[in-house]
Amino acid sequence: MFTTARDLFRYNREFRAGILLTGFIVAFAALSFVSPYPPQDTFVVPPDVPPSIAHWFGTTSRGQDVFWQLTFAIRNTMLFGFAVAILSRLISIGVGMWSGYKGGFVDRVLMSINDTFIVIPLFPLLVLFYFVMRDKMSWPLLALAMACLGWSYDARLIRSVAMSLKSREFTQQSVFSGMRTSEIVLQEHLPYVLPIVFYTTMNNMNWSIGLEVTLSVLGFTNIDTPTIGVMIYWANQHTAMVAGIWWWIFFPVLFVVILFIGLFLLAISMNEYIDPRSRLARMGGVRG
Amino acid sequence: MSAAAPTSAVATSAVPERVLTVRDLRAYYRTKYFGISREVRAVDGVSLHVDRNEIYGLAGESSCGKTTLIKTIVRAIRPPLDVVGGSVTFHFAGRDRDIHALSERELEGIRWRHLSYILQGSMNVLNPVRRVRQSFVDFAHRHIGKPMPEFLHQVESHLSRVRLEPATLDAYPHELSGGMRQRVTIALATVCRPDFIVADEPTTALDVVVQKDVLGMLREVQQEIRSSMILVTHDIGVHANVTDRLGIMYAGRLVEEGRTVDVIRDPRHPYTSHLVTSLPRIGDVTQKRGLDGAPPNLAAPPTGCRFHPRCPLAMAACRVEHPPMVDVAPGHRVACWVTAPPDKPVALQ
Amino acid sequence: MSAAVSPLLDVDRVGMTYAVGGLLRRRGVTAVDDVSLRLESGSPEILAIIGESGSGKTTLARMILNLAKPTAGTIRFRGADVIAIRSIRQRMDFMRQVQPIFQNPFEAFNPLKALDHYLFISARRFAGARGRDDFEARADKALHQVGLSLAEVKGRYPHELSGGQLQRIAIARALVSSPSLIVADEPVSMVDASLRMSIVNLFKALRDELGVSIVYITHDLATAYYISNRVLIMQRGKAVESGDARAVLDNPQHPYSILLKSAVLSPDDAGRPMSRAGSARPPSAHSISNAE
Amino acid sequence: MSAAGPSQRARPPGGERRAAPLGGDHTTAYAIYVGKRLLQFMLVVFIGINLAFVITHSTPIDPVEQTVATATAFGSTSPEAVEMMRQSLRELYGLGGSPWAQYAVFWKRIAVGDFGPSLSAFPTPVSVLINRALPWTIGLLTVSTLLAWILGNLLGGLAGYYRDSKILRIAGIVAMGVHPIPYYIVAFVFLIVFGYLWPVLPITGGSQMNVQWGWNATFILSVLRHSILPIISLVLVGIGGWFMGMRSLVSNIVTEDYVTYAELAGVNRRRILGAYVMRNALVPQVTGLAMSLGSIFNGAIITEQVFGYPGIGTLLISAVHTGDYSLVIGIASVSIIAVSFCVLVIDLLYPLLDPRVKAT
Repeated sequence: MFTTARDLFRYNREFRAGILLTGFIVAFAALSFVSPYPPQDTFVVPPDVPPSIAHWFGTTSRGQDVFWQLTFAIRNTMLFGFAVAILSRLISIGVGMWSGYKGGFVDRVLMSINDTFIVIPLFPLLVLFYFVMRDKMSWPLLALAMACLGWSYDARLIRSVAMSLKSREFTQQSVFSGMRTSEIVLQEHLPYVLPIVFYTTMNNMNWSIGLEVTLSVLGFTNIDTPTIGVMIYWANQHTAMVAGIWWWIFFPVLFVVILFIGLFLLAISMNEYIDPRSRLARMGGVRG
Repeated sequence: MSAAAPTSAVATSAVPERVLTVRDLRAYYRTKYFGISREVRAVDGVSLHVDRNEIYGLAGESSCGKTTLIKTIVRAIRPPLDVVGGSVTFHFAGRDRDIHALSERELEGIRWRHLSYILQGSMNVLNPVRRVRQSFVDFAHRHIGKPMPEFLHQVESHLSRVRLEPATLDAYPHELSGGMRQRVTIALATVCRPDFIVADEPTTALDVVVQKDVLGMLREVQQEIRSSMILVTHDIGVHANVTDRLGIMYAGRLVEEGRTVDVIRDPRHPYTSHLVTSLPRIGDVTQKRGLDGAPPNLAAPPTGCRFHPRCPLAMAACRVEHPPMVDVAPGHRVACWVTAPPDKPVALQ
Repeated sequence: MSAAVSPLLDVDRVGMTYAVGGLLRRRGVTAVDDVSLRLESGSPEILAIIGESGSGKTTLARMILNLAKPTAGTIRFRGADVIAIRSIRQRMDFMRQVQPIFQNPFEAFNPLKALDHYLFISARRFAGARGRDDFEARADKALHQVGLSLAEVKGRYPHELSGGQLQRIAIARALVSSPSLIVADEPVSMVDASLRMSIVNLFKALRDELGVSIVYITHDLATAYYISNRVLIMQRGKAVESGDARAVLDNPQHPYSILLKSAVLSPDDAGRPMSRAGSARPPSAHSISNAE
Repeated sequence: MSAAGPSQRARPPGGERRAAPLGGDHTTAYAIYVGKRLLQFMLVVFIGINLAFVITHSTPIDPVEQTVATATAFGSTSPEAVEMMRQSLRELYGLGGSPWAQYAVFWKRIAVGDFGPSLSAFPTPVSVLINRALPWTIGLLTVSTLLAWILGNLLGGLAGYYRDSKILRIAGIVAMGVHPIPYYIVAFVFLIVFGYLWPVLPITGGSQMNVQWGWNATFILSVLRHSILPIISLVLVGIGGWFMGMRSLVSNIVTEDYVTYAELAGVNRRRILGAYVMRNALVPQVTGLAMSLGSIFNGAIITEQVFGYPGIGTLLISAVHTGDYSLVIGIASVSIIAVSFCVLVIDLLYPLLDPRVKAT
């Protein structure tokens, strides 16, 4: 596993750029553990100070240091995105593999349900969810709700990989070599499924972080724990733009954009692997 | 034992008109994957010619370079394929034209007017989302130039040559069977009555019964429009029934060439003789022998004659230098130090 | 039963009908219709099933290999009903004795795994091998039966070898469990002509020296004539003619068999005008040899 | 010529045509395809509305209590009035009676399209509010989606076919750079740029405040000016996805047999790009459009909110802030039905592009 990552890093441009960008954000988020100011406290520093030596990213109208506040915001946003992605993977891999391998009636039923979740617009439903939950809304609950709604697109991708694997001749050869189904899935098919799972996980993180930012900015989430969206929400509440405190909004937007592009580059770097033909070409398998 | 040269029923003109001349052609695949650059010598010095109204068969196994050769002949070059040397000259409308020297416009002018192509009868040779008529209009209308109704009428009468109804033009490719699709392709390739047709494994994807039927039609149409043709297939049986002359390719080079009946009845190159004798036939149960070893890796081909690692007659010279093509009988050439040494004088009939 | 010991394989009036079409337009397409064949256990033989694409020969092979359940008739292997196999143990027992060979050697091996991986697993599961050197010994023995050795194969990947070699390794893998029946679905159609005969001779050797019976599925009459004891010709799901290979193929009776034989393009036709009405032009004689 | 023996497929020799006459085969196949798509449409609406119902009725908080609490927060009102309000609210929200009764009421309302009066804009009914806002959203959605889809496919197709052109490569990098950024951030950046740094375009509202409604030139002109920013921001985000999808599709299709065959026939490259490559690449892109309409709809209503565009997005957010229960449910239901209807329309157009649609 490690060697493929090393190869990827050396030869795959998108992967290298993606790792660098995302790595930078993760390192920045890690700084939150050494932050001198606890995240919830306000008015610990003089408010509305533009970026300076003392406060690199300046301070907010609520007397918080933007730099350290941002470390917490990025960390929480990434954790949230990661949680939603992992939760939704369980459903999309389950549905995708089951309907891909089983085929027939199961496949038809699962896929028609799956297609409905693809078509249904999720934002109004999430807003409805917040509306009825109001202050009972907590981050884990929101993560669960988004995971239950955001798995369908990826399930279809995973299903197509599973279906093509099932019909490959080497799968039959493995069956007649005495391998049990679990062994076949783990040893023979996993190398083909992993790239698609990684690709969809990165995309799902982008999707869930995007939605989190949107909901938080509108105030539809628990606005006490700092996340990127919540920071922008408070900046809007204090009409930061009109008051000329541009840094309160500029740095969160900049960092989350870097995160999006980093995750996106990681996702498309997998494209070359989802199509086994190019992997064979890379292994020098080009027949004369 | 070469069959007595039958007197030809067709009055041959003094010198048969040579439509295609290929001289010492070289085309390599140059690829660079993760820092390792590889050069695969798919076509490494091939010379051949095809006369008017003659079908030249090209046989050889997988990765022997026959498909690359015809891609280079029709200039269907796409990286990583690269033409390294030699020339391909066609004789169209009275003028000799080196296809690799033509401009894009000139090339577009001769494609399908003088030079057409029949692809392997795979599933999607024709545009899957358009009706068959559209292919005829796109490929041939600009050359035939008549007003549309008249052009379509000519196409319909041409279709009847391959026993297809005019309604076939309204069908979508997925509605036709494999045999019908291949007959449409033949009609398409011959509607402009081109001087030269290249057929790449035209019947390999078809069943035996349909294959014989389609080959018969291909031969019929070819004779009617007196065009020359190169027919590429690994199936010696197809060559025996269709082609006039036959070239055997091995690892990027021609190893034997001559009239089909001579090459099959009296093979001189050890590889050809193995190929022909090892084929099972109905009614013959004598023990057949497989060739040991494997086709050479064209990225690092063996030195000298590339067949020497698998050749039962191999001797010292074979490992050092490529054997030249030598005439062993009228129109029958072989590249082998053992069976066709260049110094032995050949009695010219 | 009359025979002292039950037949190796008894396919009795087997049929397969697929349901095709969406919910509204369901119609059954019959792929195999009332086919019977029998292989005795005492005398190993090669039975060739000949037919064009769509004749149902591959569906029949899949049913014999218990990869598809027939919708009619029964299939018995050594007296036991193949369709009734349920438990893992029964299935493993069946697979130890009945092994498949696939058509496309390049597709039969996972391109991302080394070739010896399949040999070792078969050794472990079917030949009761324990420990690494036991696997290697068992694999080496099987590879020698096909003219190869473990040294040539160990650690190599499928794209490094030719079609012929890959097909030999596939046969070796099947031999690891010393099966009594091999079902080969068009095993040589993707292999180069020059290597084809070595594989076909290999099948003859399996029958003569190892006593393995082989169901050989093909559309190529010539190889069927060369190696099989008996043939069964199928057309659109039905068995139209069967019997001793030489007798049937030398002078077929059923019109379809006659048509199939006449459609075979043999190398010996060179020089003779094609048997079709449109006679081939006699080869153009060249007055002057064109020495190049 | 001796009649060709029965060919390999179950078909009479000679004519070798499929049994059903060509024309007949098409209409039945298409009718069945439409039937299946209608079934799918109903399934989507059924599951969507059920989701909305489950979310609203499984919450610990009772919306009636919440509304009563906000209403009685200012000043004291007599307990009977509070009880009477609670009673009428319960009936108004359709929360009276057993869950099954509520379920029936819920569906009846959607079927009739009447969600009761809106609380925040009492007594105007919810459906009136929605009908006033929906056209704005539909307009914005269709214009920006079509623009993004057409431009994205065109540029992506060209970039896939002419791989060495510099401009297309740069366009690709820009499109890919913007694509992952969510709608809200891009709209927000546009708001800041055109709001503060270079105030040239109107940054809020659907049209000039004082302009009189109606089909007169000034009104239409100001509507267009006001919609420029939302449309640009939506197009910029959407175009990347179509660009990359089309480029990878085209780079695969270019290696297909029917393209190489057309090139061998000397058909000129523009015709090959148009009739052979793009035409075949569009088929999956149409399915892609149908599948991504849900997320594009999300983007539209979010972008509306940033620019204060009077669509159902702004309506939804203000409804949440004012705690207007039936308006929120109304908008959620209408959104589901509207989007799935648009998807149905696209699905029905699909067979016109791809003749291979068979009743499988």
